[in-house]
Amino acid sequence: MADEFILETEGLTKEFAGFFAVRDVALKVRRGSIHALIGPNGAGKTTCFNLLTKFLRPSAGKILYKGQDITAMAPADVARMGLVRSFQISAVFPHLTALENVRVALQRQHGSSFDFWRSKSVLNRFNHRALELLNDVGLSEFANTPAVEMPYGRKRALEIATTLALDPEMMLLDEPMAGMGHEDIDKIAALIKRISAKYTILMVEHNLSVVANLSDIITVLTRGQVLAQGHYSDLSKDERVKEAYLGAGHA
Amino acid sequence: QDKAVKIGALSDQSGLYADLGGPGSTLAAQMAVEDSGLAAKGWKIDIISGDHQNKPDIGTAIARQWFDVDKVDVIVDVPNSGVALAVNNVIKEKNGVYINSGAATSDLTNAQCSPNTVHWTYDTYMLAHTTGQALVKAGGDTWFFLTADYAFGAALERDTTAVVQANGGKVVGGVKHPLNTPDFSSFLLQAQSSKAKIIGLANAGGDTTNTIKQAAEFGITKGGQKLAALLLFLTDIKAIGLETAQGLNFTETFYWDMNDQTRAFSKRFAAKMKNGAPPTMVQAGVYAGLRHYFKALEALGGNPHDGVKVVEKMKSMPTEDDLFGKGEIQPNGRTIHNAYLFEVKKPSESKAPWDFYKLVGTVPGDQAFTPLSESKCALLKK
Amino acid sequence: MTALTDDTLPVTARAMRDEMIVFVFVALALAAVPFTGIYPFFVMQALCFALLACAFNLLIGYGGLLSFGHAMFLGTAGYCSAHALKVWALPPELGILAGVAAAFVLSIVTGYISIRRQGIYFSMITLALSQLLYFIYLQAPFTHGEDGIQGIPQGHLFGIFDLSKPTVLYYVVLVGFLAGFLLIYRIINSPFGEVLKSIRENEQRAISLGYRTDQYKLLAFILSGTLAGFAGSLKVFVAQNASLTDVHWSMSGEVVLMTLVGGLGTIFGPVVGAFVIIAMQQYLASYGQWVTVIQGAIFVICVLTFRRGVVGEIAHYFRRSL
Amino acid sequence: MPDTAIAEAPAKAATTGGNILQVRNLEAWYGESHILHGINFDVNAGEVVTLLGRNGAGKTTTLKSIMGIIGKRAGSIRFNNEEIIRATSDRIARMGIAFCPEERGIFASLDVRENLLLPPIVRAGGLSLDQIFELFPNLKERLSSQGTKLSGGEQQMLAIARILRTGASFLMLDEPTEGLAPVIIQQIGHTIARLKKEGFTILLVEQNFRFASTVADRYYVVEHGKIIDGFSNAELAANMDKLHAYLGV
Amino acid sequence: MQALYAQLLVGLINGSFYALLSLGLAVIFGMLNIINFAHGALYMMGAFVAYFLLNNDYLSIGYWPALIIAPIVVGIFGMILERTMLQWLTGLDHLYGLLLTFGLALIIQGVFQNYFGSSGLPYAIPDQLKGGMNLGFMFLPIYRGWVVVFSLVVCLATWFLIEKTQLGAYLRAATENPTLVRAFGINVPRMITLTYGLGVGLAALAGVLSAPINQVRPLMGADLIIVVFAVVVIGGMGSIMGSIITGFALGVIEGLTKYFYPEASNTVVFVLMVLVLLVKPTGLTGRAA
Ligand SMILES: Nc1ncnc2c1ncn2[C@@H]1O[C@H](COP(=O)(O)OP(=O)(O)OP(=O)(O)O)[C@@H](O)[C@H]1O
Ligand SMILES: Nc1ncnc2c1ncn2[C@@H]1O[C@H](COP(=O)(O)OP(=O)(O)OP(=O)(O)O)[C@@H](O)[C@H]1O
Ligand SMILES: [Mg+2]
Ligand SMILES: [Mg+2]
Repeated sequence: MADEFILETEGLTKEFAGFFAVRDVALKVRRGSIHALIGPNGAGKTTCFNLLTKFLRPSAGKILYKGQDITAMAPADVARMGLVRSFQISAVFPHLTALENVRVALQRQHGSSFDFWRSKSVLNRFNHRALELLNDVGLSEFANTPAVEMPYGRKRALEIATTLALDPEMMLLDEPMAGMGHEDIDKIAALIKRISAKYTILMVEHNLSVVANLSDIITVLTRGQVLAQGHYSDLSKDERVKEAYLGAGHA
Repeated sequence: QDKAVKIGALSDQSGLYADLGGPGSTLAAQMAVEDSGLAAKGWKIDIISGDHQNKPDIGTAIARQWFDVDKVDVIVDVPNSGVALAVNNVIKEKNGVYINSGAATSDLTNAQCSPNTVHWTYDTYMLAHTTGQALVKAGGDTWFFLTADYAFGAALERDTTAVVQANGGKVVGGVKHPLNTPDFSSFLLQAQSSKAKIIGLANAGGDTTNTIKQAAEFGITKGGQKLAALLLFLTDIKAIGLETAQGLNFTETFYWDMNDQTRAFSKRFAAKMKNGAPPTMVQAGVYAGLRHYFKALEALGGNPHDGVKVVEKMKSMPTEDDLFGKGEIQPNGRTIHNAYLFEVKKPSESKAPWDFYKLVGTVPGDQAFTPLSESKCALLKK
Repeated sequence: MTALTDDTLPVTARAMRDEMIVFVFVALALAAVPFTGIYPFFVMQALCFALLACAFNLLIGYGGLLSFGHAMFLGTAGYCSAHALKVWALPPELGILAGVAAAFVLSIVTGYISIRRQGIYFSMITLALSQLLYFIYLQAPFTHGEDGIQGIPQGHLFGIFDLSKPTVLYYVVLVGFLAGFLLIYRIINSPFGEVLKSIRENEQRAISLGYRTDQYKLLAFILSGTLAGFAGSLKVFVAQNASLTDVHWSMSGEVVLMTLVGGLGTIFGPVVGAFVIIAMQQYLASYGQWVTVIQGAIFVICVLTFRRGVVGEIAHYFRRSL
Repeated sequence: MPDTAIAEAPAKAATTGGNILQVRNLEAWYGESHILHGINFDVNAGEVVTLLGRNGAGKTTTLKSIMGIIGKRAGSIRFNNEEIIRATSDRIARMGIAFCPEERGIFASLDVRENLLLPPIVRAGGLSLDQIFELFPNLKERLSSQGTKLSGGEQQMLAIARILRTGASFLMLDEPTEGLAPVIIQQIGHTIARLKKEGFTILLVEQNFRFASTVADRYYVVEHGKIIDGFSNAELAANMDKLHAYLGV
Repeated sequence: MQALYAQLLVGLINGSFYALLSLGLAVIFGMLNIINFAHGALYMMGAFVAYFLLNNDYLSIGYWPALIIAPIVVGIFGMILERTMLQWLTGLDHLYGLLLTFGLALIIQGVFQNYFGSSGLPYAIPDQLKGGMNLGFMFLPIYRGWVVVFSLVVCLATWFLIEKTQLGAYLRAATENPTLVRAFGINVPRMITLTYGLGVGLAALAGVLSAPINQVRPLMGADLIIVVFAVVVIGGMGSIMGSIITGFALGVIEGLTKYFYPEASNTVVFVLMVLVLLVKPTGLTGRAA
């Protein structure tokens, strides 16, 4: 059972001063799948992510990751277990170059992060892998550009590269395509598809074509609760989903 | 014969003590040089001044540099006990001469005494003894202390307590307040409810002036209790204003309006001060101390650079000047001269801008200062 | 792709080479001081403050943590060294060790309390802690309150070097400073330094990458505090006293000023800044009452026109990191 | 090819209403880096004009330049026949231009209500609060919550809503549909259509081409800080291939 | 027990100074993001302006006009500072504002010290407020009673202005993103200048109020500034109500400490600060830093 589902929640609930952002959510993410979380704005998707990665403390409920109860763990420790997220508002290290951004992630995994007495040239051994990762997301030409100077879409790509550098077992992507041009969207979609062979992916996305093409299974949230779950083809016919999320005119 | 002397006037030029020492002390030193008439006798005397900013390490750095680079022979003034003691060590190490006028700590002539040091104007022992004794004798036999919570305040309180008790008085209570407290009302209320006849202020500077001002506000002086400021300067009275300060008792060793000589000097002095202020006792001490130093140099005839020798000479000669009158320097470096108990005049009694004090008593130097038998100075054991 | 690898290296390598050249130059210039007629005590004092400012800079410039209480490490180490030397009569090397150890312990405790606070609150909690310590030292008997510990014996380092000889003392202080400086330089350019920088840039992201950022910040705080303590211990030998000045908040403020005047987050900036400020205090001392006005004016001018600090401006002009 | 497009675009445009915005040879810099290299286009009163272009082409920079919030600009921007390239942004706003930035600019220290009421009314004719809540019901529910505690999409709604109140008749929306659910996007489409009917002029920047095509009258394509093409909605079908090439779809 | 009441009342009086001063500081921090180190110096200037207005050598028009004139004069001075210097720091780290104002404080204090020495000038309590009332448990100087009431009124008025009017919303928004607020049509630079003037004026007002109680000294503000910082931090940086409440509360707590354990009365504010920040990382009512 733990093998089949990498992540499970039971009765997950988050209340903000009387307002239930997430209410009694039971989510099961199958290992190796691309699982999409969709829902209207304010449905509680980001909050869910924050709960799963421990950036918020649940008001109630339980989170199981690889069969282990992680409800009470600290965010950094969850990340260390291989459950890594990206942010809805892009999160990079602005004054580090793209290469350094990725290297920071590689470094964490391979130790030596506390070594204050060694030269940072020991980090050069990560350059190769970092460049590979940058290449994967189409950023090789930006390797030496400080992240702050990169266009928005590229920053998103960089964030994904950084996340991949951790070699996580499961990635949580919060609107990875937001603000990207079509070109990049296609690139990143292809990338996600490719990496999903290795990782489990839970993502939030409003771009329906991406959701439709990529995801194995979709959970629809509204008002903090699960409205429906299934494949895109089924859901797109579901009247409740149409009304709450897709909109009337949706074909 | 080497007749070149360099004087370093080291003071607080911009902080809390700038008014009682500061530029006025430098001026006093200049006047001492002029009045000594040594220049006419072939001596070449220079003065440099420095600002220790009330920081011991800046003070020592300046002192050290003065000796090493500027070849200073004598350092004068140095208010602020912490700085004064720090500088004391440097001067001893460099074998200079130290004529301290501004610092209150009696350690300079006790535990930390040095063969290079003369402590001129006043110290905590003297302050405690004269004021305490005089007030108890005048009937103020119950005391409450408002004490600044650091070594200086503690020493003042301890010494005064001893004097009060020795004279048959009683200490009914006290409260320690932190340094630089802007508001004393809490403490004053406690003093008030103690019903002590005398409220002894074992603090200094802004703390003292604020206590006095606020005591008036809370009707403490009107209620019959008397304030005894253990350390107070002329400039403080100016700041408080006579209206508030009237009736206050305290001790100084110099006041500009004592006699013709002091008045004459003060007039000359005030004319050169930016705000027309007469000298404080600290500034007067700088002047008098240097005049005595020059006398010693003249007696030596030259070669003023061996500090111990010069100080020995100073100690061997009785002191006498226009400002402090007759006195002597004891082997521990303590200058002995008269101390005066003053009371602050009522506004109606004051006739001139700086006419503040009424003399109520004189304590001869040998009763005012630490008797040699009580001194902890190692120099005395030889 | 391999071409790119080769491209990336020279950038850092060049920066490091520049920095090393400047370092050697500075070290040689400092070593020559006793032969130039420059007053060595002034330079020694400045070196102690320079080390303090460098330690402070490690925290703010590379960790993004503005400590407003760094004087507490300087002062604590100073008091402990002074006490060890004077009362326990320990030899200089153990005296220094005592001071550094005290700063180390203090930095663990204060770091543990303060490190979890963000931005301005971090600054304020460090300020509060140092003020607490100030009042404790004001009253603790062993510090001798406002008189301070005076007349500290300098002794013989390792039983050989007579520290009461100014030249010997000078070189000892210089070696101490250079060692501290190189250590800081290494920390900045270490794997740990990289993580520190990324935490400064975006802490949330660093957490999500699995870094327990509090631990890194704490380590940075401890390193910085301990090195500041080392500066305090060295200073005891120079000034031969330990006083409340060194734990007062205005000293913490002065360190900030030094670092800023020299250039925040630059390697040599704090050193230059320390020299500028100390020189200013020394040479302005003869201007008496105007000293604070002049000082104030200099700060205003610095902030308005020289914001990168002396070194920062130079580095910016030559487009180099220094 | 691009040059003729630039030359023709204004001519074609002059059909609807009066010419309200005229941008000529607009250049802009971020610090040292030169971003816009001579932008030329016009907007007529009552139109919806969409700027298309790849990431980093300079669309946002164009809007910001019009709003007067880019440090260094050159060229000419005329709004209602008044030159505004030298004007400060508060003056520009008071002339009736409102801007909804792509990063939304919701204020953390203000609650939702305060955020909504923040921009001062510059003239009559803006939407009333009731009308706004009708458009964005989410906001009504969360009125007293802190601005930045809203979900990403809710923040976007708030950012649009607050400029609708001001009565400015010239709206510049920078990627207003980013991060919004399809239902809401449809709503925004309807809103834009309605605003247009009520006489608002709208300059839109969009990545979501599908959405843009439902509301826009005309398009300009921005690339490397220049306008390289322009066409009307009617010509859209004919230009589809070109457009795909521009945008890399 | 009576003594305790007295201490509480006395604490409240002191608290009103803390409140007024920290209020100005909070306004300036909250709205301009500047940690105004010159606050103490400007407070001192307020007291000095009052002194000039009272003193025969200068204008001799007394205390009451000073309550209005001093804040205006000092406020205008502050606005000039803002226009000529602080303005150039918008968008930079807190540190620069702090340093600039620190430098300004040094200059202002230095100049005053040069002309007026450091020991201070006398300032008499206005005739109408002389004397005191016997409250049974203590003798309350009327002037102190007036200070409490007056500063409470000023504090609440300021709070209302900033938190409850549209102006306040503009100010807070402009702190976060001045460019955008300006793009909404608000003349942000002018508003900021006026705000600084307001904050500084509050400091000057506190200065006038304190002149009859404390010495009018060039360094009167320098001694106070750190404690006032602490108040602002405990209250939560930039929170108006936070600093008002903390100001008064701190006065009372300090008063009680002075009674029960006077040695700690200087330290108590910092102990409090550490404790509060440990429990509530952004102060009692603070928003995120
Ligand atoms: N810290 C918080 N305090 C109060 N309310 C919050 C907080 N965080 C989120 N909310 C509220 O909870 C609800 C869910 O927010 P969440 O960010 O999870 O939405 P979302 O599904 O990610 O939406 P979007 O697609 O717009 O990003 C929203 O109504 C939001 O206003
Ligand atoms: N603050 C800045 N400093 C320096 N360069 C910047 C800055 N903001 C944007 N740029 C650069 O200016 C160029 C144009 O940016 P702009 O934001 O106008 O693009 P855009 O067309 O809006 O793209 P997107 O679709 O990603 O929003 C980009 O190359 C970008 O990297
Ligand atoms: Mg979201
Ligand atoms: Mg854009």
